[in-house]
Amino acid sequence: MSQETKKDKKMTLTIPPEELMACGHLACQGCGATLAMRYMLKALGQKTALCIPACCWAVIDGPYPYSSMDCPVYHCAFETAASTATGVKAGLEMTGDTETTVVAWAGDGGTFDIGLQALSGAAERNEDIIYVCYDNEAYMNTGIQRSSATPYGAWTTTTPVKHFKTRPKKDIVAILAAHRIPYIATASISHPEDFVKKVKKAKGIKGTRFFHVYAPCPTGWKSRPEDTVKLARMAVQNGYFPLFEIEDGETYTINLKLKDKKPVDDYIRLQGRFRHLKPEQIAAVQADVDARWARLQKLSGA
Amino acid sequence: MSQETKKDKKMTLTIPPEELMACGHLACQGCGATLAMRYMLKALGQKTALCIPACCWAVIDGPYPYSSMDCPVYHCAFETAASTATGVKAGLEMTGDTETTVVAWAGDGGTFDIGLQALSGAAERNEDIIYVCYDNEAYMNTGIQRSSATPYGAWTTTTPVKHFKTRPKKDIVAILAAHRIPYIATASISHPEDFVKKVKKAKGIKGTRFFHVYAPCPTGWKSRPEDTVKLARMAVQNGYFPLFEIEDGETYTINLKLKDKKPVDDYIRLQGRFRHLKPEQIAAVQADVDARWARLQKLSGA
Amino acid sequence: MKKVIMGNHALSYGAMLARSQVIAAYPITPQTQVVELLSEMCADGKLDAQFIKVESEHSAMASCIGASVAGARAFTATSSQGLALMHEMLHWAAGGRHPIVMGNINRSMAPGWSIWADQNDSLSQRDTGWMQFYCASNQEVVDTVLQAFKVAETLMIPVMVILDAFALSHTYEVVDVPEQALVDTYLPPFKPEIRLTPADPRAFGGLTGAEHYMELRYKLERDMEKAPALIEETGREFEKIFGRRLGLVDAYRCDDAEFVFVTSGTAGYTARAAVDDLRASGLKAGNLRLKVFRPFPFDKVREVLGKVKKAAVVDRNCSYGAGGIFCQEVKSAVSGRTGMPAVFGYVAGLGGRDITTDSFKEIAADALAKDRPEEEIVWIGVKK
Amino acid sequence: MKKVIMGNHALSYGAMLARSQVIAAYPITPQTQVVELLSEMCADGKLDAQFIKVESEHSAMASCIGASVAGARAFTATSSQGLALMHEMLHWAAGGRHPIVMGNINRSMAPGWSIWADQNDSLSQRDTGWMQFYCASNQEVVDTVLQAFKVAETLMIPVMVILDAFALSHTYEVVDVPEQALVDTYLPPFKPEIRLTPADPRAFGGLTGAEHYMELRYKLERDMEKAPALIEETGREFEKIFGRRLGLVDAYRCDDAEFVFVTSGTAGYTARAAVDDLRASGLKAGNLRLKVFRPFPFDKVREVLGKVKKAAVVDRNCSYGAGGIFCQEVKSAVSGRTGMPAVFGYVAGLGGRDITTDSFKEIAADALAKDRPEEEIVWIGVKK
Amino acid sequence: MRPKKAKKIVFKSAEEMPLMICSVGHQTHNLTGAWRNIRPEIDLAKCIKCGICWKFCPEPSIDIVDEWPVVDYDYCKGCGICAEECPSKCIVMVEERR
Amino acid sequence: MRPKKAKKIVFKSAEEMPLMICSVGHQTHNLTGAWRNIRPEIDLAKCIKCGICWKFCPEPSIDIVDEWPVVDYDYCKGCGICAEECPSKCIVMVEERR
Amino acid sequence: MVEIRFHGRGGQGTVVASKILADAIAKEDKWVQAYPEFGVERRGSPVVAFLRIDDKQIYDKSRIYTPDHVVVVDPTLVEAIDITEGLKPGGTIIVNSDRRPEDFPFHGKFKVRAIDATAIAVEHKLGSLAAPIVNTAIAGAVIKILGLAGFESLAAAIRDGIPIKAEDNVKAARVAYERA
Amino acid sequence: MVEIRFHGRGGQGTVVASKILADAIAKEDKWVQAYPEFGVERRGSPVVAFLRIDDKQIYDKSRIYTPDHVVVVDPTLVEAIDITEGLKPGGTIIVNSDRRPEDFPFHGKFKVRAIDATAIAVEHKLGSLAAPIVNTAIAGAVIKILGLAGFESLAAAIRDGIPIKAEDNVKAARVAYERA
Ligand SMILES: Cc1ncc(C[n+]2csc(CCOP(=O)(O)OP(=O)(O)O)c2C)c(N)n1
Ligand SMILES: Cc1ncc(C[n+]2csc(CCOP(=O)(O)OP(=O)(O)O)c2C)c(N)n1
Ligand code: SF4
Ligand code: SF4
Ligand code: SF4
Ligand code: SF4
Ligand code: SF4
Ligand code: SF4
Ligand SMILES: [Mg+2]
Ligand SMILES: [Mg+2]
Repeated sequence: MSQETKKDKKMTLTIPPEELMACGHLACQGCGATLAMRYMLKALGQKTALCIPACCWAVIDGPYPYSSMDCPVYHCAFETAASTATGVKAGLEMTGDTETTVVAWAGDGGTFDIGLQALSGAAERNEDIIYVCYDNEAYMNTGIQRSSATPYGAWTTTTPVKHFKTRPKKDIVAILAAHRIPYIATASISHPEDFVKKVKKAKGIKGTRFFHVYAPCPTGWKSRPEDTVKLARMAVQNGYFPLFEIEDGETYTINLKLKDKKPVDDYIRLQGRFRHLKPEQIAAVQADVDARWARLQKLSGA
Repeated sequence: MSQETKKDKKMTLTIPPEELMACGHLACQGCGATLAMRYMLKALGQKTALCIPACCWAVIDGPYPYSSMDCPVYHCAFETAASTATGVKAGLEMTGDTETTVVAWAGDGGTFDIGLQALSGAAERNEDIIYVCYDNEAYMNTGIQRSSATPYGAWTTTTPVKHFKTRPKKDIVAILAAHRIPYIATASISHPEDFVKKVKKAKGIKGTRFFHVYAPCPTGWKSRPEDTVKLARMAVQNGYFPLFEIEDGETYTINLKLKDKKPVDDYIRLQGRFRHLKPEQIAAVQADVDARWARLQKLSGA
Repeated sequence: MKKVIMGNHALSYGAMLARSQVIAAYPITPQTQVVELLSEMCADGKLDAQFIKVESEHSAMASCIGASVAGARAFTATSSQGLALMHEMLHWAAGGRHPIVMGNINRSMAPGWSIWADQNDSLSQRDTGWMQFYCASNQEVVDTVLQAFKVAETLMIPVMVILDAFALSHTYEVVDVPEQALVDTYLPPFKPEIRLTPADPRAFGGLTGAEHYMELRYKLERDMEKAPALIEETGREFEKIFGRRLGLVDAYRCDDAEFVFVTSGTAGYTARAAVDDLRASGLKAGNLRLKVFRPFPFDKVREVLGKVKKAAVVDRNCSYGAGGIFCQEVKSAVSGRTGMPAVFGYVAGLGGRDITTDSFKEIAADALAKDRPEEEIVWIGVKK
Repeated sequence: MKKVIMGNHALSYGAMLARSQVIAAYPITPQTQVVELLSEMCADGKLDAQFIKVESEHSAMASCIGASVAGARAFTATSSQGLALMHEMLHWAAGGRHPIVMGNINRSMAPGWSIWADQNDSLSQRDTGWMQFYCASNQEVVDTVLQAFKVAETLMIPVMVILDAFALSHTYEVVDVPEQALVDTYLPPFKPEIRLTPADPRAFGGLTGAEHYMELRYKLERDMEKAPALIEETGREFEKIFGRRLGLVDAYRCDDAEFVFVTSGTAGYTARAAVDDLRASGLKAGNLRLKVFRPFPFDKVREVLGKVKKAAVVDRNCSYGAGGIFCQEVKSAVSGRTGMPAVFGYVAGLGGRDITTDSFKEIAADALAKDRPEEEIVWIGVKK
Repeated sequence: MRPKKAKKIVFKSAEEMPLMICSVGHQTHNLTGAWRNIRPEIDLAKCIKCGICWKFCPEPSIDIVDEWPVVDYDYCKGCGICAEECPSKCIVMVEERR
Repeated sequence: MRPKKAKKIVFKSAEEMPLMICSVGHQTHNLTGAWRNIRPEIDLAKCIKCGICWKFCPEPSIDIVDEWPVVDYDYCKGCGICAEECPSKCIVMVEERR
Repeated sequence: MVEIRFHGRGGQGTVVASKILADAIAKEDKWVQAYPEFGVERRGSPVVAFLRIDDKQIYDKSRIYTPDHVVVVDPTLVEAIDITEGLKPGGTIIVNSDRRPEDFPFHGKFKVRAIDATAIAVEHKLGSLAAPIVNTAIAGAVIKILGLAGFESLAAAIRDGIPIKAEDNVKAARVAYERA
Repeated sequence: MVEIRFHGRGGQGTVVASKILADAIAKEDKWVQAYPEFGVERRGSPVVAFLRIDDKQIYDKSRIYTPDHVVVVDPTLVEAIDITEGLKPGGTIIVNSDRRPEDFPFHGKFKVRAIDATAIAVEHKLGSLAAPIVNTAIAGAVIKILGLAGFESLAAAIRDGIPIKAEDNVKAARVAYERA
């Protein structure tokens, strides 16, 4: 096709064009968490209120008196994403705004660890909020310390190579499923169309909705910035981070079936945080991934 | 059999005779939580260290400068059963005592709600403690307020009859199972032999072990003190509170199969907290019990 | 309309009459009746509010903060351990300028577990940026909650309304419960200039560098300094409508007094009884009850104590390693000024130990016997 | 052995040399390097301790308490929000008489988020029953951790070792790291009389009625009052072994001073530089740096200030509605005593705003221009 | 089990109290029998020594004396569980007459 | 999206700052292009307009101008994702020469 | 000022009795103050409640140590504890009992009045046989004996304060009022 | 007292450079104080670090506003910000650059010394081509130019402080030391 004819061809846009997250923000080069936010806001639109606890995103948004967002943001305390969002929702309703979607937007540390109790409480009460956990598998904002989302084998500054993390990653999705909330979904920044579709679906549901979003972090994973999307894609395709939904804590739907599930090796090797792993340890990772994938298929009746 | 011949007959004791919990304690008449403690200590023996957060048991043990226990007790802050126990275990080990079993002993509020995060953290790290939650389905020590363990339909002072609790009871066992800890078990004060057997088994396992113990509370349930054991038995037999174990978060074993599962009606009617329930609401309870029982059977491959 | 109610219910009535829109609270002895009655009021439709039955006090305050920034009037209540667990969020509510009103029942801090009265819980929050109003009767509790919302929302600073465990929380007294219509004339709806809404999208509380943080805190301090005058003014306004005066202090027979007790909470009422007895026995005694502790009523305290020879500050609290907290702050307030009395410090009534008229007589005797304080603090009624 | 290390690593070395047995901590800027280095020390076997990587600071302190009551030496470190989240457990550790040592990096409280230095976090804990030691150099940090354990375990009262964010935590300085062997002679193993063990089964902290609670708190206060002498004594002992003196205060050129700054933390060192300049320009200036704030060193402060005409207290903190906290307590300490100076209060350096020698000169100029304080507090370096 | 009827502890002064907030006495000093409204009476003639009453007593205030179940009325609170659970119905709850 | 190159905010005094701690300006004042070590250069000749570079830019600093992908170098941080993901390999990362 | 102490056991409604009385008396424009002893209440365990009455506002918030009168809701307590502790000379002791005043050890030292509130409660089916709820009957006797308020004030207070079985309780109170 | 300010970009090891220098200088029994500007550091974003050196203990803990010297680790910053801000008259500016001192605007006003640390880092394969790590080379040049310490002290400091590729870094430092 010649440049001439191409001139008239439109750009293919597979996700909404609106940008509610502006450039100029303070994320590192190639930050996956930033893409996650960009996609979610495209799906929800401007009538969205964000509650962001301490996490990289508390910095990314930009310092006082600035913001990168086109929607209101409350920067809340580390452990209070869910409880603050609950209050914001109640406050908006009592002042006549029943329309705005209230989103708690937290990292894995703020979700799996210090914010888990507030999240569990909100879920038990089925508060009418969307809770999004962008998972970069460690405390990045404070300089890469282990969280309970840090996977087996990973180096962090508090799990030095000699004492690398040996406990498995906490299964946050299973924990939320046990709360029988109306909607749970996993998502990956490598699959924006799937993410956007599910966020739009969630927007239409009342009650507590939870998203677990995979967001690679070049700084914390010691990976190359350009590999961010690739790593996320690999994790989806090798079953390390499968894409699925759970309705009412019962009904599992796998969004992306894996005909030929790839091995985890290349994925592992691209990340400096795993550099020290010996073959048998990588094999252990593979075994765990396979077991989790099998369990998921069983649950989804596949 | 005549009194004469009977004189020589020994008393049948189906649980260990040692009493590590003494009478004189401050529990109400017919307190189920008290029986739970009595049985657990019979199983663990004197080399046990108890960490008891705020809950009825903080009072039952007796006021300063007294105690009803024959083993050491640390009365800890409400939300810290698991974290205090973790510290006690580490402290004992570092001072040369590797033998003592450290037990976090908390109510449902201290476990399902305000203590959940510390418990989840300990479980994720697989701390070497036994965590026992005696469940009386509300905050009793403060005068019967709802907890996330309060079942659907129940009256409490914060869920008045006009606003009775409509959310289901939080599934704490499923949440712990998601942590893949080595051992989880449910138990009931109506089945001491089963409880003692499982505690002894747990004692032999390293890592985080969790017990969910059903402990009726006449004061909070508005039931007759003499019905405490009966109510617990009914709950086991009608599937409201089935007895089972989970190993490594995977392997489910039902300890008491229910051939003819009883309906929940009589169980409900014996409790003042459910007095207001209409037939269709009781039917809802029945449906939930049946669903949970079915799910459990599925999980246990029965 | 006159009712015989307990102090905890007085708090609930206050919150209801103020038309609280969001309540997020967690139960704790001796506060439970506050939330129980509020639950009922919501269930019965007497109060049109969302009651968030949170899983901890930390979340209770976080939810109140969220509700407040969204523009709703938020209320909660707690005590001791619960208040302590909120500590981080108390700093947050004040620093973020969220005019929440909270009832706190003064209960001593564990360990050992104690459900009985002392002020260490609320006074340990003296540096969090909250205003603190101490009450001495159930009537004062209802009235103070209404004034608290008015003051809080004017200055955008949260207020803690404080009452002693049991001596007030569980004590039934006659209370003239204000008419809703009159309350509505006194307390207008909460309408903050800036709030969290998509209509005016802003980020609240982002990373604040050294070039901005201090000015924001300076603004908080300056607004806090406006409170004393505002409290007196809204107190007079309250009197016009309801016939009961609310102010910074309650000075009883201080005008011609030579010896004055400085007190707070219910002990501040018992002290009045003691003053009458002492006067009967010929001592020109008086009682200065501090109704407001934050902001500290410097001028009032100096004004009253300026006419006195000796003052005995009675603290139902102790800052270990520094002494009674009211005493410390009173001493500081009169420090380096001429014409101020010798200030004697006494710690009494910790962990629910009773403070009786005899306690005050013992204190008076001790203070009158010495011409200047000998120890940092004297402990009253303790088995040494 | 001399090393160039950052303040956070000085804390880690102190904890290591003290042979801490249980560490439970949670990361927070600007404290993270403390736990990172300790993790490595445990991984490399340089330190034989259990490191509990808890899920929150509240749990960190709870785990330290559990470890301590079981008889182990427990250490943790945190900052600002993390310290605030511990608040309930701080009361617990002190009330329960658990001699934990904690490093706290002074960082201002959110909101807005600030990772920069001020003292509001630690000073908001002044009423929790913890001792508070403020450091001005990395050397002082290492040394103070060792003394802290000694003092804490003698009195069974926990100690907070405090350093400014970045100005100390992230600043590399030359530190003479003590020899382990010498440290062992100074600091014996922790062997409490009563501990939690099946060999001596006791219940700790049970429900404590009004007939007992106050006596238990009286004991805490009385033991706290033994600290000043003990700190001086263990400081001299430390000097014998290590050649460096540790004490309650650091009085610089105060003996013949007419004007004295009262300072703490790193500002207390910058003040020394300012004093030299002011002396050079003819003013008889001095600097009283408070090393220990809890227990409050009443006698030392009165002794030093008793010889002075004017004192300017510089607070890197503010108790909103009451003023600078050091100023308040210094005023209280000298209140009603003859021969004490006029005390001027200044708030400076909140949220990481720098405090320079010029700041001190501005303060001196202001104080010297007035013959008595006109406002409760004067704010320095703020764009009003 | 701890000795029954342990003695009450009275501290004459703060000095006498241990530094740690810990128990020095046994809760058995507290005779909870006084709380009782109704008392269990065991008809040993009907007793089959199954041990169930002993097993389910929450205090516990049923002792085994010479292989017979014996209620310790100093502590029995009169909850009625033993009577309810006794398979041979040989325990009756009768109103306290003091 | 917020206007690009928003102006810097300078408060002359505390009075000028709103009482609440809230944003009054846009982060787009911050030209993150300065952080860049390597710059993406798009060879439009090879471009098939799939929109993938635009989709995966984390800033986002690829705009669509007249239906062509255009890098905004004021903000592009040079992460290289666009080049990595471009299916027709028409984006190359070249070293910054300033 | 009149100060009264109540002795009872958890579950008998001792605290409610003092509260109902306060309510009734307040209806006659007096100042009142009613509060329980501040502790852990368990069914069957001894409980204490207090009541202060005055014509002017009551400022003393300390506990009552030397009551003018004592009300014993549960007769078994007479043996268990010293219910006369601190009682002012010439004070009245009102006991819920089927026995005669003379039968009590403290008779003579103090004015003793007995009222079989338990029987009255049972007659009116208040509470269970094992644990009858005697508070309203007691209240009826107390206002009569101590002349604290008119019966109608009490009846009103009961109707406000005790929603369930209000009328039976009023009846019980009246019977006690008459028999006392 | 000597005060030095460093300008660089996140990822270049500017802070490490100041720390290594402090270490080297301390080995010669001087008192030092090194600290980063206290902010959020991102790869590529401008960062600042400070170094104080004195013969006696350094008490001043405030930031450096009027440095004696300035070290520019990343030449692109010369256009981006005013790296001469507060620099004392006659102060030295050491720039990592392949250009000649005269090419810089502030040449003349201040002593300017250029050293192509990037080239040296690349030669020694330190960091990546896109982001070479120049800190040790810079350090080598700085101690030489400002005469802060002997090379061996620096070498020792590098060996203590930079475990990975220690010797390559020492080599890079030496080359810079010599070329400077
Ligand atoms: C109570 C409290 N403790 C600790 C911190 C310090 N802190 C801020 S962000 C953070 C890590 C956040 O990790 P995560 O939630 O995974 O988000 P990320 O930084 O990885 O994006 C920590 C520990 C805090 N702000 N508050
Ligand atoms: C931080 C804190 N909040 C609240 C309380 C008050 N409190 C003490 S026990 C309790 C309820 C305990 O309920 P649960 O854990 O179910 O035990 P139960 O009393 O039912 O035996 C509450 C709310 C407290 N002690 N600490
Ligand atoms: S550290 Fe990771 S998550 Fe945080 S901003 Fe940088 S790349 Fe994004
Ligand atoms: S309230 Fe319930 S759980 Fe608590 S002691 Fe009484 S019976 Fe036992
Ligand atoms: S339960 Fe009945 S039969 Fe069995 S031992 Fe007891 S009294 Fe005897
Ligand atoms: S009545 Fe209850 S307390 Fe008494 S012996 Fe029987 S079971 Fe035990
Ligand atoms: S990704 Fe490549 S082909 Fe697709 S639009 Fe961008 S430049 Fe064109
Ligand atoms: S290099 Fe990265 S930041 Fe720059 S345009 Fe491409 S994707 Fe966006
Ligand atoms: Mg993370
Ligand atoms: Mg419970």
